[in-house]
Amino acid sequence: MNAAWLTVLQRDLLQAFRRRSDVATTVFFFLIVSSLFPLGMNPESETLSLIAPGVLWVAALLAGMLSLTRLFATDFADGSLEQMLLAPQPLTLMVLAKILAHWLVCGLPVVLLAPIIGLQYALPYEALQILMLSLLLGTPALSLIGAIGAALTLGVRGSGLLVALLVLPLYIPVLIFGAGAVAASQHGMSAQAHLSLLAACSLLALVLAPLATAAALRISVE
Amino acid sequence: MNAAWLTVLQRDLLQAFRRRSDVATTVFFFLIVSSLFPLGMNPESETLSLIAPGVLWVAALLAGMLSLTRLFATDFADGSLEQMLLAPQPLTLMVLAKILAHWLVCGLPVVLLAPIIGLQYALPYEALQILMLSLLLGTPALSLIGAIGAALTLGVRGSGLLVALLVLPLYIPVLIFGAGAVAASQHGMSAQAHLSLLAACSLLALVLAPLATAAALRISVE
Amino acid sequence: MKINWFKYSSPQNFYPLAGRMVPWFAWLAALLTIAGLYVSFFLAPPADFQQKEAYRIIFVHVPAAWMSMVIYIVMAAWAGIGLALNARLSAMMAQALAPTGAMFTLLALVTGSLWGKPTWGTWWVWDARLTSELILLFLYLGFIALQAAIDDPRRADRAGALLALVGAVNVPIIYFSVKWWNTLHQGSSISMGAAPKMVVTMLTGMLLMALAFWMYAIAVALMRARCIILERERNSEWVKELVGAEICGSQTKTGVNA
Amino acid sequence: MLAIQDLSCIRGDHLLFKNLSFDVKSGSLLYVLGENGSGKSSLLRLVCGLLSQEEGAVLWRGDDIRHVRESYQADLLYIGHLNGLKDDLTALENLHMNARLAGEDASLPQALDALKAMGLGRIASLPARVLSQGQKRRVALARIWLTKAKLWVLDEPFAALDASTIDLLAAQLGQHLANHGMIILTTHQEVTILAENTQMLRLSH
Amino acid sequence: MLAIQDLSCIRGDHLLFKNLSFDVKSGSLLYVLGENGSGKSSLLRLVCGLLSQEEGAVLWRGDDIRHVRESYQADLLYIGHLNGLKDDLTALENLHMNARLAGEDASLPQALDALKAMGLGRIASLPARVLSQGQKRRVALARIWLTKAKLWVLDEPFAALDASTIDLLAAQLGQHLANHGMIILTTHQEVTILAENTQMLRLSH
Ligand code: HEM
Ligand SMILES: Nc1ncnc2c1ncn2[C@@H]1O[C@H](COP(=O)(O)OP(=O)(O)OP(=O)(O)O)[C@@H](O)[C@H]1O
Ligand SMILES: Nc1ncnc2c1ncn2[C@@H]1O[C@H](COP(=O)(O)OP(=O)(O)OP(=O)(O)O)[C@@H](O)[C@H]1O
Ligand SMILES: [Mg+2]
Ligand SMILES: [Mg+2]
Repeated sequence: MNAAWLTVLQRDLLQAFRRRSDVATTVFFFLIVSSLFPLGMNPESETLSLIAPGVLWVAALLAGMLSLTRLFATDFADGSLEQMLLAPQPLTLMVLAKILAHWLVCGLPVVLLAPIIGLQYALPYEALQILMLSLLLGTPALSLIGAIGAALTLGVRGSGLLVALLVLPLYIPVLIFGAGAVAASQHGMSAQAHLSLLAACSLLALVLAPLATAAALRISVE
Repeated sequence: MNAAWLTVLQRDLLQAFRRRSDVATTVFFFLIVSSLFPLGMNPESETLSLIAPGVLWVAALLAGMLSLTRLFATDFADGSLEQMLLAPQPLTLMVLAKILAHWLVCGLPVVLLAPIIGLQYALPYEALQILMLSLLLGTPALSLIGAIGAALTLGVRGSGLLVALLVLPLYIPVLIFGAGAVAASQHGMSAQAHLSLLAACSLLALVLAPLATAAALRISVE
Repeated sequence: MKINWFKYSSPQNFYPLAGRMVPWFAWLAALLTIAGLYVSFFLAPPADFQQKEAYRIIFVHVPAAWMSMVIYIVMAAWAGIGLALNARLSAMMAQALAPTGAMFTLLALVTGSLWGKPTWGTWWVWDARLTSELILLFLYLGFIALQAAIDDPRRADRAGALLALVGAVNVPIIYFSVKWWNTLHQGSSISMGAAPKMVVTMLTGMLLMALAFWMYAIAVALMRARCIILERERNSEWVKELVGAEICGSQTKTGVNA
Repeated sequence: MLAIQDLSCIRGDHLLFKNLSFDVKSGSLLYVLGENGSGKSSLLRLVCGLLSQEEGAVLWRGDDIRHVRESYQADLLYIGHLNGLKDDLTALENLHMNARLAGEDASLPQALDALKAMGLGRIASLPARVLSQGQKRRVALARIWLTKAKLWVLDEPFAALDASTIDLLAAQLGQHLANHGMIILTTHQEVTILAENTQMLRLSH
Repeated sequence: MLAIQDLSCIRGDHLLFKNLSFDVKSGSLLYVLGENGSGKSSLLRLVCGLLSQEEGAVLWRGDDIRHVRESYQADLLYIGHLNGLKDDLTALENLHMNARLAGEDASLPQALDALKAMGLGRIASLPARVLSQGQKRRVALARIWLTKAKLWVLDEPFAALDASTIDLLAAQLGQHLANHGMIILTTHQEVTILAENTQMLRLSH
């Protein structure tokens, strides 16, 4: 029971709970970005449902990134990161725990909320299902990849935007497969292929990202 | 010449200059975000120019916001904020200087770059002009409103939720008028009304935001 | 003859060696460019109906696009070696290559756009190759921005190397995802069987230009590496001696002609 | 000149002190002593007007400081637990900007002299990020060499400093008192400062 | 047990120390002394493996610490300049989580006892954000009551503490040494710690 990664998970969730605003900001951001488009244009339901997959996926991606930039920043500033590096247990596991906490706090709400927004865009029932499923499979990859960027830019000048610059290009496959899945199901095709690719991306990220992140963290505290 | 607000402006600009990459990063961030949307959908030029106003405005908002949330956070953490509060000169002016510096570093480059991205979205010439004008009028409001939020979230727990609820929705009018102006000019209508409203938003924010921000800062250092 | 390669893995020994190599590569680059331009402008078959002379842009565009990808791989390889073996010089090479890579990527994008206007009627379309080339540019810029943002050189090296490696894993994924996403771009024009007669001169032109770009990239990277070495080692004895000698105006044996 | 009248301070639901009254006159030094958490820093922040009191008033030349904020702050130098340095600016720039922010007319060479007086000549052009704990503190304290303020409020100025710097600082504080300045400070270390008039205020839970 | 061999450290383009060698044996205390910026903190971070050295090696029971990282870290307690507290968690939660993160089997009541031993019983359930400077430091140091580590590396543990807490801490450090522990610490204050074997290492620019 005394696993360091469990402690990390517990601590981050407790903090998020104490600080509720983080969750709220992510969710709000997602809502604002995705509801802006119908406001900004001539809202015909055909055009709307045409752009829906792209808009919803990009909104989810940006919402996650907004909070991701600070994933390790406070730990770094207050010295907790040093303590994590000195814990006699694998750093990769602790990193994974932090990413999991981030996903639970920022990714999951978006997954759950997406169908409601999807309704605004007149998405049919199946497409809504696929939307949720694709987000469920894809958002973990976003958190995982983002963690690498967050770790690399720790303590670096102007880190917020730099993370975005490093990470967004790497997000593109996830975005393409995710939005592709929804678009396929909208056109009555099978989303199977896209979803498998999405899952593959997440799995690959799950294997590699914690390692890369841990290495980056060691570099950053020097 | 020894005005505290000038010193604040100079200091913030110097900091930004030291991080040279900051300005460049804002610009590239804006570029990347606006390239993400086409990747999520079927990128035919008609659909693209339809969503262009929304996309470009959201990208601008985001580029501003990513850096804005931390406008006072480092000052607070390192004690500079206390020193600003104790300077024998009006706090509102210093706050305004900080906001101005932020806008110069993060807002202005976006305004200047927007037309290039607009080209990628196949926007016609007039729409490009209006896009730039609307961003020029609107981004100061984003910085000003965001500053209130940034000040309120400092250190105080729980209020963060409130900020998310109060400040983010204040962005919505700016976005609607901004994107609306571009959309209007795309459809051959006059963007006049939208632009005036946008300017009004900015003016109102210019008058009220520094006062509100200064008050919020005094509360948060207690 | 036996060469002690490890001798050259120290910046101090590499610096003069690079200095001697730069002119060779620079001359080669110049000669090959002249040859390549000659072939492409005078020997290559005249314009096809549609594209007029604009098609000759291919002789810059395609080699630039190739180089943009090759350089990323080389850069990631240097970075990886630097990270694994803690070799300073490898990291410096990676750093020296990045701007050249970004430059070729930009060149491919710009020439492509210039070409797109007469052929497709627009500067830009959201197609797979174009998009992945754009993303490649972002990857380069991210690498450069990260290194610029960190001022401890050792840390910058290692952080940059990690990023380059992560990017290298992602480049193929990005390439294929974008490819499946949408395809509008020209197919492979260099297939073995097709119209060999016409292809041969064009191919020579392109290959000559590609070789010229290679030489240019090597020459510039070596020059940049020399600057980086000087800056990094500015406090070491040998650099002080070298710079001192330069200031005195006495020709050093190594021939510092930067 | 500075008069504290019946001051009370409550943090959360904890009463730190009540009905505290004292005066600080020209040329006098006030030590605020007490255990960790007894409310020393809170008192200092109250005196500066950074915190607002539950009851009572802080008077500067007879006026409530909340009414004469700007003129009071022109006479005040506060250095708290935090150093107020920007990571990306050099030590020199930090000092110069902080002094100017506080309304001093310090020029860059003057700031450099102040740094040298603090023994920081060598690191003047290093970014604050790379400085050691004590060096950072010294950059923050170098403002003392540049200020024209009468009232200095210093929260543990000696923490993190090495012995020789402490002596240097103590001498400078003595100098200020000899010039009819006023100092309020907290410290957990024993440091001798020459003053014609030394008061002690001991807070306790 | 701990052996430092020929260690050199360069920060930026500044050589802090070169060819530094020393041993720390069971039951012995090593003071690292020196002016501000002489490289004490850097040395401590090198010993912990947080910084990587230019040259030389740090050996723990004969093995390079980079090769036996996990087992070394299980034997190590490092408390640096930073306290490692989360503003939103209570003092008790902070202590408990930090101890568990470091691999201790501390239960919540044990953590509370440790806080009480540090004289922090009253503020155990306050969020770290509102604590005073010294109280924060004491929460961080309370880990000493919970740890089973052999080697303690403490960077200015006495800064910001009041006199009675310093005595308390010094006694606990003496206790650890009596139990064959090892301590490396830096300080600018004069504090007496009972040890059968005390070494001094003075760094200078
Ligand atoms: C901004 C616009 C463009 C970009 C970024 C771009 C990018 C690229 C890239 C990356 C390649 C190398 C592909 C490979 O070797 O696998 C390439 C090759 C090529 N491009 Fe473009 N291109 C652009 C516009 C155009 C246009 C307008 C044309 C002509 C109509 C064109 C014709 C070609 C041809 C013929 C090749 C050689 C194909 C091959 O060797 O396989 N490109 N381009
Ligand atoms: N919200 C709160 N609820 C209860 N107590 C609080 C609250 N906020 C602050 N306190 C208490 O108020 C006191 C503030 O102390 P202050 O920082 O003034 O102490 P100090 O004398 O400067 O101590 P140190 O020597 O450690 O710097 C602490 O004891 C703290 O626990
Ligand atoms: N990039 C750099 N360039 C030049 N000098 C540097 C750089 N980074 C760190 N330094 C120097 O290295 C030293 C680091 O000192 P360190 O923090 O180890 O000192 P310390 O002995 O702990 O001091 P203190 O007593 O103030 O805590 C400082 O003198 C600092 O100026
Ligand atoms: Mg205090
Ligand atoms: Mg130190």
